Amino acid sequence: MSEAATALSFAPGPVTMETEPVLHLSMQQALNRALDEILADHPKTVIFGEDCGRLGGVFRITDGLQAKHGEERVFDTPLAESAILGMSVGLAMAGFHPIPEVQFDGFAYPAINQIVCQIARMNYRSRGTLPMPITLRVPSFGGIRAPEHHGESLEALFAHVPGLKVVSPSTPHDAYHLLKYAATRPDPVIFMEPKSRYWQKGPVVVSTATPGQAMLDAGMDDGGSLTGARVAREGRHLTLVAWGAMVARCLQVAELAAEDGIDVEVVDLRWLKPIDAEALARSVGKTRRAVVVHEAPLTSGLGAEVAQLITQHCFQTLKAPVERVTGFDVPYPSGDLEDEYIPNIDRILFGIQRVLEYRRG
Amino acid sequence: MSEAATALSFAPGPVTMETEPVLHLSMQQALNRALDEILADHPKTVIFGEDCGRLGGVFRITDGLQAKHGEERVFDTPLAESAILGMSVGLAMAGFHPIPEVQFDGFAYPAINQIVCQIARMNYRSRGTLPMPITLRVPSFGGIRAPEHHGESLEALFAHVPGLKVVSPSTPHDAYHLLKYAATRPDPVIFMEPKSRYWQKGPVVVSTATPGQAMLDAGMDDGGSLTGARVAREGRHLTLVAWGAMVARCLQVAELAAEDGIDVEVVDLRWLKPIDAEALARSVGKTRRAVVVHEAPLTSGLGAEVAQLITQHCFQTLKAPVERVTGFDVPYPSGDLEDEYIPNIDRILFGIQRVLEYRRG
Amino acid sequence: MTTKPVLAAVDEDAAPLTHEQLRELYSLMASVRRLDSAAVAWQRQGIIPGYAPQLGQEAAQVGSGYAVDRTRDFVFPTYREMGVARAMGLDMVGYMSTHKATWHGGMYNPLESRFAPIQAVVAGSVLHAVGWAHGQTLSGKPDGERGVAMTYFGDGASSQGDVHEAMNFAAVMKAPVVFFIQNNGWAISVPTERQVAGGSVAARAAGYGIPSLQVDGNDVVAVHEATRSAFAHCRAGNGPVVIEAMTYRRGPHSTADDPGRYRTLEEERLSAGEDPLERFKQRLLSEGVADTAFFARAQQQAQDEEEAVRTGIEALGPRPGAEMFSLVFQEPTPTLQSQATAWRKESEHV
Amino acid sequence: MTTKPVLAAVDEDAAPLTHEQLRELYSLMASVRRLDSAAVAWQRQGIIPGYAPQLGQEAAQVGSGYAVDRTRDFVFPTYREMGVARAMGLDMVGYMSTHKATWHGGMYNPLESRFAPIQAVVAGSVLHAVGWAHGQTLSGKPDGERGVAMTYFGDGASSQGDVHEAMNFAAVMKAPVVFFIQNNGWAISVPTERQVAGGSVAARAAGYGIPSLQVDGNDVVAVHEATRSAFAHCRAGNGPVVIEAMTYRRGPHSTADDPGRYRTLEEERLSAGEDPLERFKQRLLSEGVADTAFFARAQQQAQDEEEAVRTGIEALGPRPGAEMFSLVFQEPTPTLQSQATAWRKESEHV
Ligand SMILES: Cc1ncc(C[n+]2csc(CCOP(=O)(O)OP(=O)(O)O)c2C)c(N)n1
Ligand SMILES: Cc1ncc(C[n+]2csc(CCOP(=O)(O)OP(=O)(O)O)c2C)c(N)n1
Ligand SMILES: [Mg+2]
Ligand SMILES: [Mg+2]
Repeated sequence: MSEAATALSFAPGPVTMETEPVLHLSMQQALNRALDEILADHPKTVIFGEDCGRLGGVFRITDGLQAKHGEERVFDTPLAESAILGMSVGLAMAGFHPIPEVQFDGFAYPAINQIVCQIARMNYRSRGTLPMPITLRVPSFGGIRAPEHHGESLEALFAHVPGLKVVSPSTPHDAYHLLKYAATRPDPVIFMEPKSRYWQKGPVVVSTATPGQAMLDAGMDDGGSLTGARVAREGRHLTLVAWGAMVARCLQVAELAAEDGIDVEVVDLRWLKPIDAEALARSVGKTRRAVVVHEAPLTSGLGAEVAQLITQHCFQTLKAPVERVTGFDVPYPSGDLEDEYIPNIDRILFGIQRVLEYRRG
Repeated sequence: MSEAATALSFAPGPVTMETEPVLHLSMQQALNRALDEILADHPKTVIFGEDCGRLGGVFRITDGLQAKHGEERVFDTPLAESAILGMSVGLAMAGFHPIPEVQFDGFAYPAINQIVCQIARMNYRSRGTLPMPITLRVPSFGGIRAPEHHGESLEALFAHVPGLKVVSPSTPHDAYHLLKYAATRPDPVIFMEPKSRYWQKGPVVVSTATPGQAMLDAGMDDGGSLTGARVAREGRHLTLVAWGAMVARCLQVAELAAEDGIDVEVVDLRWLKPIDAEALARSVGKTRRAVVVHEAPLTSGLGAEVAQLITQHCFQTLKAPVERVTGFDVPYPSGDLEDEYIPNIDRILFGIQRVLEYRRG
Repeated sequence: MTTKPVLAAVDEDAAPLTHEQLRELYSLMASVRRLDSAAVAWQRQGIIPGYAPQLGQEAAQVGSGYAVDRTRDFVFPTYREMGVARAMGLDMVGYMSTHKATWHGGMYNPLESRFAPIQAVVAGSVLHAVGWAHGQTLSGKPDGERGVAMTYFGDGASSQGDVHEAMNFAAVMKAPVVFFIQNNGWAISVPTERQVAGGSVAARAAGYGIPSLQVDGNDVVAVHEATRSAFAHCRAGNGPVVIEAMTYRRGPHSTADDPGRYRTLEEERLSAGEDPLERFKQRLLSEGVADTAFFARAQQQAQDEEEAVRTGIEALGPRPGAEMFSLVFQEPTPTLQSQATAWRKESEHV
Repeated sequence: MTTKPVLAAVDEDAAPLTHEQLRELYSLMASVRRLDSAAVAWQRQGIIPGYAPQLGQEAAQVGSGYAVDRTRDFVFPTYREMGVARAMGLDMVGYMSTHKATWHGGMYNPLESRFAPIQAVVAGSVLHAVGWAHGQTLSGKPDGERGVAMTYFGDGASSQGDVHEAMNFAAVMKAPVVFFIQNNGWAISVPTERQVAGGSVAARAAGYGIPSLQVDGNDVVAVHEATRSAFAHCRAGNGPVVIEAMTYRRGPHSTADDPGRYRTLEEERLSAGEDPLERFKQRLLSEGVADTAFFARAQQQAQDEEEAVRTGIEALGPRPGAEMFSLVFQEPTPTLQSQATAWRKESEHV
């Protein structure tokens, strides 16, 4: 996977995709548009979940899709997450490509049995005869001052489950292309949408063929444009690794650090399983220092995996142990305390400082 | 926490506890005896689950307890794990100390919603007014050539959940004392029993007061005898970190390595949350090399957390990146392939070799 | 709709409600209505970030909550039971603080209030009620002295597997539980007819051998009497009861919801039926139980109360961040303590 | 016990079973009985590590499995449905390989067999049946051509929340699903009366507006006719049906179980009732459908078949370790590929 390819395809904007139209969309609009195109292009796709149909979902991601594609393709279910995922298994066995939604991250827990024991294993159990082309959309992470269980980060759990793939976009452009890509794969993908980013707009290069897809379809390497991490900002002194809503925050931090002459590279991991270890090695091989940032609690979070992968690949050149700036080992708190819990700019800057000031004794 | 104290209290045998009787028990017997004593000493304790009563559990851990303590204290429930854990919450709110069982690791998944969203959070949600003194016993890990879902390792999942504590004994002695300790704590503990070790016998220093308990009761540090890791074998060249059934395997590996002049230290982590980072730092600070071994899949497994904690504490002295020898990122396979999946002696030896031969470039 | 009592032991000895009790029920409903409408306004004014109104469910909530004996019973709510809380005499600033985003479970003391923390997982607490109730049986108290657990959930929540497991467990163990369903016609945008196969949650009870009552949830007296019978049945050691109060969610699902996307105003008008508060008022007037002066006083009280609660809510500051760490465990862990220390250092440093 | 047909559309047009069909049913039951007893013996002999016998459930399994149309229907078993598999004509070496610990789901092709992989999570596949069945509706086939899903589970499994969610979903969506419960009196050591509140799983169906049949599960013809009616009901677009076949688990839960710990031989004798195989034999004899020569042939065939399956099972070697990696995904990941490479290197090196 070449650096050039990585740089090329996901830096959104007309420079890279001259012939494709560029729209200015929010992530909600980008996801909605992606689903609309998927439904149009793939007749076996069905979308369902709680309030996905008439209401268009509590976040309006499926807005208008039922009216346009009919009640058979886009429908409301009764209120039971285990059933939503369990029925996805049966639909997949019958040849459909289900795109179920759980309304909020915290309500994936009632469905964990079906996700872990069924969706993730059916292909294996059936020796490849019953693939599970299921894309589970999970509005994820915190930051919107919501009630309890509406701000959870389940990536470490999902990434640990054999048989699942896990992805989280950080921009409208990625949201559009990664969803189109995920929903047409033959394996189950957990699609974690950073709900605090639903409404921010950004450029989206829309295309009927998702970039990289053509290469993948031809059995070629896509250079990581769809399947790998993305360098969201180049830098020389230190790498910040993040995903979801933390990418935008890390980019802010990088701007602040630049004022102090610290040139921070920001890697948007995108795929949380499989993790693009090469991209991590490439970045930290250059910067020799890394901080990984996530909203989930520290202990046994995905940051440990990322840190260990970096250490494994860059042990010889690493100037300091990889730092983790994460949520604390506490239940996600109520709105008033949210800003204390989620890694804020200050805490990330402190983490950077610890790494930069680290001295071998 | 002093090294002396750690060495003292959990090296089983008459040397350390001269006045206490030493029995030769299997882990199954040790756990059964512990439960019997807990029921006798703590009138608010109740034990329940599928087949726990008349049958005494499929592993006979609760054998004879219903006959002795009555059907109100030890009872069978209908077949529903979410209900078993959900009713534990209500019993705890009513002042009981529930010790529920899920029959096998893989059947904890249907109860994850109640474990994560309720058991782990009720103390927090209620601002400390509704503690959850629940000890969930989970026969865990693989190695017994059982059907699907009967060989899972859920420690990474549990350890990531704020509000839970997680422990796994590796010897009959520890099983006895750790269960007695866990079951009398005011916080929820997931007690992971290595089912492949149920039938091996070992010395158990039985005592009405669990060692260290008196110190803890008096508000003193117990030196980690109950709450920390245990050095299962002292060594100078490299530290193997393990828990559950992998401890015995690592001790075997250490004997083999010793034949080649490699002196391996084996640390039995015991508590998987909170992790005894000091004990890890102490050991690897000395040996300067570490391999962590677990049965769970590699990616986002607890090995990543352990490796990152070691790297964080010992970065300056570490001679090689911490290695992980673990299960693969595949669903736990059927009996015939079990030995290929679980870290075997060869794979652990290869891991040791990689660390010992690591050269800075 | 009629109340269909199929209980083994209906509480026939119970005296009819006195005039004073009827007036108290009305006053409670009036308070609840006022506080509920106020909370919606507070959200618009930016005083609280969100709220889930119970408009139209006053009779179901007050009528049932009024049957609870706070010396021994325990209530397990979801997130829309403000009227139950008020009927049980909770500290309403403590209750409302959850909507201020002060603390997820609310700031009231659940143990003293006999009202479990507010619960955002639908059907999340139904099993807790079963465990708590079984604890009453295990505690060895005589039948008459044991507490009863009452769990509140909605038509939507009834689809969750936990509800089935709870009913089965309760029936097998003969646990003293009242399953109180408020069938308010909607689960966010999904109407009952596409949610509850067979049309009635109460009808499910028979399959477990549990007696059930389907009651007009907009008639506070009917609700109260049904609940009282259910409690008597439970206290007599006869096991659980299911009550389904048929009512209507007159407002949006929450202040973030836009019902216009899934139902018309005309549909609302037709389905909502009579306003439970107005209906009860007319009855009290026509039966001579209360006069206009009483209603004016009740209104004034409700208003005073609302103002007091608003003052309390406005005065609520954020909780100290240290509570994030200190309230996780009864016995804190070293890891968490060092995280708390690092947090304190970094926040003070800024 | 009597069959209580409460279906909206009983399959009245269906012709009664011919003599040949009756004899085929018997042959199937005899084969199943023989293979089942053999598997227990194989476990004792160390040929397979474990097995879950279906002794006594032959009528329930063969009678229902015989109603499946393999050109369009699909069956979702749990782990004790060997008799259904045999009645549906599965490759029995492939089926039995799960008990040899060759591959968890079995080595047969589930798609071609129309028999989903063996399932160790009780109630795990009940929802899959609902999804698959809803897929039939979505596929837009005319009523008569759409497939029916049949899901098998036990009295114990009926306590799981997923069963409730499945029945509710199926009824709301009118999905063509037959919920086939084998109520064999036990879930490991727990008898039905402490498992199934109300005493009957079929009785639960009414709560969802689903028609149900409780049938004598030891009468193969009754089971078959009930199943056939249920399929006709589903095919006609009338939605799901619940069938509860009342039978008895005559053997241990599995070869690792010791029923002596929770029931006496006397209790077994009293509760098990008549042996379904012997009972059917007597009926065929008395009705002149089959003679002793037929039974001798059936026995011989069963024996030959058993030997062939044993030979196949004994010949089954372990699967290549590489399958652990290659069968996880349709599109393998780089991480997994490098793990496979490392595994290969290390195992070859040894
Ligand atoms: C397990 C779970 N899934 C989804 C949600 C999101 N959600 C919140 S309220 C609601 C509808 C609940 O409807 P109902 O039970 O009828 O209660 P009502 O809102 O009418 O009081 C949903 C889907 C949730 N809170 N919990
Ligand atoms: C979800 C789940 N919990 C627990 C188990 C362990 N277990 C295996 S079989 C069984 C009893 C099942 O009883 P029933 O459903 O009546 O089926 P039967 O064994 O009688 O065929 C139990 C508890 C399991 N397999 N799955
Ligand atoms: Mg509702
Ligand atoms: Mg059974």
